[in-house]
Amino acid sequence: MQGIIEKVTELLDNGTVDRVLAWKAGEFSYDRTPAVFDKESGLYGLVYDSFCVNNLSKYLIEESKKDGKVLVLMKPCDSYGLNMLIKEHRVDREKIYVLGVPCKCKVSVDKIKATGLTGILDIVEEGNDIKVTTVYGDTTLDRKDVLCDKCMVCKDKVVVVYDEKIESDETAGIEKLDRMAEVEALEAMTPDERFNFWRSQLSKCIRCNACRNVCPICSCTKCVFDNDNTGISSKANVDSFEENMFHIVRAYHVAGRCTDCGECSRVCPQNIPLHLLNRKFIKEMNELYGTYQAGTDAEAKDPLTAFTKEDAEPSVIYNR
Amino acid sequence: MSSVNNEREEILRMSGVDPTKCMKCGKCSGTCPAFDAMEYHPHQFVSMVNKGNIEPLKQSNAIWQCLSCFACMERCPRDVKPAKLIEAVRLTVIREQGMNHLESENVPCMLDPELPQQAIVSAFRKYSK
Amino acid sequence: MQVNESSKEFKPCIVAFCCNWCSYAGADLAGSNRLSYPADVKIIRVPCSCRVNPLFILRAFQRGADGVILCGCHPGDCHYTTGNYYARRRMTMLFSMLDYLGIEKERTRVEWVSAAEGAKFAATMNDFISTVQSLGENRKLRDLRCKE
Amino acid sequence: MHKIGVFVCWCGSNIAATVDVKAVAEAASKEPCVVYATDYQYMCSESGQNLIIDAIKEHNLTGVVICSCSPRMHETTFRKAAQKAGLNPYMVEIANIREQCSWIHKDMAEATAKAIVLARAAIAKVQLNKPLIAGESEVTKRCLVIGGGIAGIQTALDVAEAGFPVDIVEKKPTIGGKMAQLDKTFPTLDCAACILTPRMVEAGAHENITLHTYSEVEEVSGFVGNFTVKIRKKARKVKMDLCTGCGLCTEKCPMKKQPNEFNMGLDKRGAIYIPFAQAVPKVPVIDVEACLKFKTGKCGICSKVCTAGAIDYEQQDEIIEQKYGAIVLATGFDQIKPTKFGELGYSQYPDVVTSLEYERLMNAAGPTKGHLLRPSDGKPPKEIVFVQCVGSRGQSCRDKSYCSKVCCMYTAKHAILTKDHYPDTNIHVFYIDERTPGKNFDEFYRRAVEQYGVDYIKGQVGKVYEENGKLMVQGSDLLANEQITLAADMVVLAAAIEPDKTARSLGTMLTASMDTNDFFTEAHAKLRPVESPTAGVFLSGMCQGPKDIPETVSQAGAAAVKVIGLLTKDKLLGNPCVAHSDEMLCNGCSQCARVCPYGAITYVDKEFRVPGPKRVETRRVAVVNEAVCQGCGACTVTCPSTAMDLKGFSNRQIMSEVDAICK
Repeated sequence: MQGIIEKVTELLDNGTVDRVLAWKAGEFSYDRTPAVFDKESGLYGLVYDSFCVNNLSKYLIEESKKDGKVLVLMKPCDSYGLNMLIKEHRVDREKIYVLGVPCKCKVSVDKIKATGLTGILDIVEEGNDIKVTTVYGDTTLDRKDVLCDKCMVCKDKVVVVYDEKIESDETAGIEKLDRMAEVEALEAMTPDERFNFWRSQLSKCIRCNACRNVCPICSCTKCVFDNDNTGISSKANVDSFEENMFHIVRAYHVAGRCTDCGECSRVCPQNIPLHLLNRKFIKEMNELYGTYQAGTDAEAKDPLTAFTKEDAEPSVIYNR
Repeated sequence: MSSVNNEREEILRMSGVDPTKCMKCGKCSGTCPAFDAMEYHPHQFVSMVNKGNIEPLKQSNAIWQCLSCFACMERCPRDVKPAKLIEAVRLTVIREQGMNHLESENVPCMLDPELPQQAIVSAFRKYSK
Repeated sequence: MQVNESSKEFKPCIVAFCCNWCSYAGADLAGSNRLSYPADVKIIRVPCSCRVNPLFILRAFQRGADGVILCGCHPGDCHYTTGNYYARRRMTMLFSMLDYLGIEKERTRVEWVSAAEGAKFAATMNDFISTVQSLGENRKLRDLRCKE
Repeated sequence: MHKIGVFVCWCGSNIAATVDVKAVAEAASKEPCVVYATDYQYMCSESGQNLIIDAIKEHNLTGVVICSCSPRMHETTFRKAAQKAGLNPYMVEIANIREQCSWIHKDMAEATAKAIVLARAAIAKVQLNKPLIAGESEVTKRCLVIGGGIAGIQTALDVAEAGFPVDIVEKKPTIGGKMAQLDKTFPTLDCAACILTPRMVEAGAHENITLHTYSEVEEVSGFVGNFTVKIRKKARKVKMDLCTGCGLCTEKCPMKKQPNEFNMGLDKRGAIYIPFAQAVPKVPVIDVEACLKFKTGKCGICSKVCTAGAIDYEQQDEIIEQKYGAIVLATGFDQIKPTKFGELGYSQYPDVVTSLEYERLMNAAGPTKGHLLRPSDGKPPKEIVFVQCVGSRGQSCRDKSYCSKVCCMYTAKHAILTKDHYPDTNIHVFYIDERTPGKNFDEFYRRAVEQYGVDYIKGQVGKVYEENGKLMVQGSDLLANEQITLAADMVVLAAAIEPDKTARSLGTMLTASMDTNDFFTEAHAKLRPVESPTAGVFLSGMCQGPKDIPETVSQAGAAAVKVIGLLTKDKLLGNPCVAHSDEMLCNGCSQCARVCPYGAITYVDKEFRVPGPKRVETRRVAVVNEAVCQGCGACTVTCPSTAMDLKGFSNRQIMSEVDAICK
């Protein structure tokens, strides 16, 4: 953290960058919200710790349109999203200074609350302990037990695109879960069970568009669902079909491009496991077209804009 | 008939060879240094296993005469790997006999500085299951 | 069972997307040869199988289609050289997703039918219809407002 | 508000016998926007068309739906009729109620109901149709042929004869290509030079043909009818206009130590050289890598002996720019050097040669003046072993997966020619399959066996090694189930052929697609074999796939006909059903360009006003080149924001059809 502040200060002072996109402390001590700092505002409030969950890459679309150069703190898993934005020309790489920062998996405040704690006043991280102060007293939780779901299946701890990076050998010391286990569990169900599962999940959707807005890939100038000329525009789910439609189309549009950053599920106020849709596509493409991780680089063709003459026929699906 | 087929499938599974890839050019047999000592030659292994005609191969001396030098594999333009097939037939025989003729712990005392490395590896291939 | 009895009577609504160069011509050939298949199939002409957006298929189901089939040139024969290769991947992914959501996967299909394969076109349609008939009416992915 | 007319055709009894046409017209008339609906016996007849024309005029129709036979049959007919009536031809939609309805259904009620649905779908679609105007582009009446071998020469001559100017770009100092290196040609055994050189001379002298030898294509832009090409004319250091081709300079050059490419390196040439006696143009070129003048600044003998004063050491590369309407790829092939086949000893033993080297050894103008002498000691070989399929038909990294096609025949040719000149030579041929599908081909091969007694051995060679001054060739004789070893004086390898190495970069420049072997892909394997998928680019000769001389020449002629057909047109009328990008929606993400098989999509940075006081924003947006786009629609599905849409088959149009059918 101190190293980061020093580096950022140095780059801001020597004029390499004009602004800094990072996180700042919010209303509560454990709230972290993306924020832009500049020379004028100073770095007051800039923070990087285990509560800085947000993927900052998407903010760069707007930030890189502005004059001057913006420094961004880039966690490993978010850097894949940045690579996709570079690949798709959604950001101006020239105007971005990427400072890679280490990540030892993020802590989920929701999970802390889910342990039953209420009246939380403060949460402090000390090594592997998460110390929670509540109006009822103090509790210490093991960090491993309250990590974000997406961190439990972390892809990698390597920042894939950066100008400079700060290393750390700290790890969360957890055993990673099988990323596809949840998808496989669903696949093992009967079609009717799956249908009921997804109906029960998707019917919760309130079309707040949080999943769309947080997604670094879902960055269309104008979304098809907001565009009256597409014939499928809709602002709210009128019936079950539209609930399905929105999420199928969204998953399809990011298929092959989704980096599996898990932000969609994290921000969903209705706790719909949206990442399971994206992951299904990832699993299927990996199995049928060879392993591919979107965002590893800014050049490779994604599976849906590529083909081989020997590709599987669509009938593989119904021959299963 | 079905057991013959099973044997064919088993040998193909063990060897990882797809005999249908063979274009019958004969380069394997043209290359083979043990050709004259083998009554069935590398290209015959490919076609006979493909046809399920495996018993004569199992009875043959050829499986023991093969040097497992892998020249046929190296040269095969279609990547068929005849040597792997021969080895798989040999292993089938060894497994049926249920015997290891060579234990690794007995090897050091048999070593002779003159012995080519390949012969040792080859001996392992032939005499242990 | 009531469902089984009525399945014979059940007239499914089938949308068939056919590429202009091969499959639409194949359908024409089926017609020229008087090879019949049920009238439940309605063909929409598209320039290439790669023109078919998954949206169209979802839309068809929304509006009450019971089955959707996409026909294109055989891989390697695409008029535009590569279109059906893209279509093949796209449809594989869409079908996989529909299956994952619990929609009967048999309601969707991709078949490669050349301009010379009139008989295959008719046979394919007959086969597809009987599959969809045995599944009955599509209820899972449908906007109930669209059909009275 | 549209005014739509619906015309239901009886097609005699073809439709009317199974479909109640009156009921269809009646039902159609109740559809929204339909102001006129009628039926008629034969809509495609002149009176039927007049009926349509009159109705368009009388009712001021803005859209027309014809319920008739397949659009593949009469869409053009009806579009033309609409145009006569002053309606945009793309405001016509066809409901196919014959092939896809009346002909396949027997029950009248069922067929009628389906016909009504099909009519409804067409009516729904036509309401979203927009008048389309096919783009026109000028055609530059000039053709570029890349490659000056027999393929390029033939195409150039045919196009030039039709009256169009043609430029040939050849990277070597002379045209002629591989055929010039051949001795005789199968199966007639006429001399390659005797039949080729007149063609070369003709091409060199033709008033419509410009030769750019020792030149390469540097850059290509534009599209069908309108290519702009930059050609680098490499400095020969010899002035073409002054040189008389006397050859004195090449004789006097002191640096005669360079491997002679034309003779496959089997003899030497000078630093200033003419590749071969019949070269066109017969102008020498200085190999600056080898020339003393360029290496040390001394010498200059060639300049001194040249009475014409043609030597110009200061000459620089020149870049010329030219516009073309059509481009023909005739980049040809090379024979692989079988150096990766260590077991065959090509790199090790001088008497193991490739067939092209053998060709030069047989040739009267070759390094041995036509006497068959082996390279190692210059003695005539008595035992020669030919090995076929070296590097062809394989799957390993050193092999080509395809059959090189010409080797069986030229090996038979070599065998026959050798036996003809030296009857006491013994010839053995190791073969896998003898492939002779061609006119008089098998007869030719049989002659080698029956008349000349060539020993054909079914099997492959495992290794070649030297013993007592002989090349020992160990291989299998599969029919005898034996391993045999032959003692040979020479071994000739029928090494695989491969496309010219420069083809790949040309392919990229021209967006002409290639297969995994770097052969150019044809627009359609069966129906458009001489066209590349990129409009205006044509294929001639080996660059498309292995072929022999007659095949090459016929393909070259076919390519020429396609070129002539294109250049004869003054203007190209595009297909207006092409992709179009809505720049307000485009994200500039490049996904569409990744799937476009034609390279029709480019991106530009464009300024847009955005909300806020005088703010502008630069965005990258896709632009479709309508002359290049063929309208497949691959891009439309890839575009997540539906900025990319296809005219004539728009998202909305197709969805309206879906809606109408599913109603």
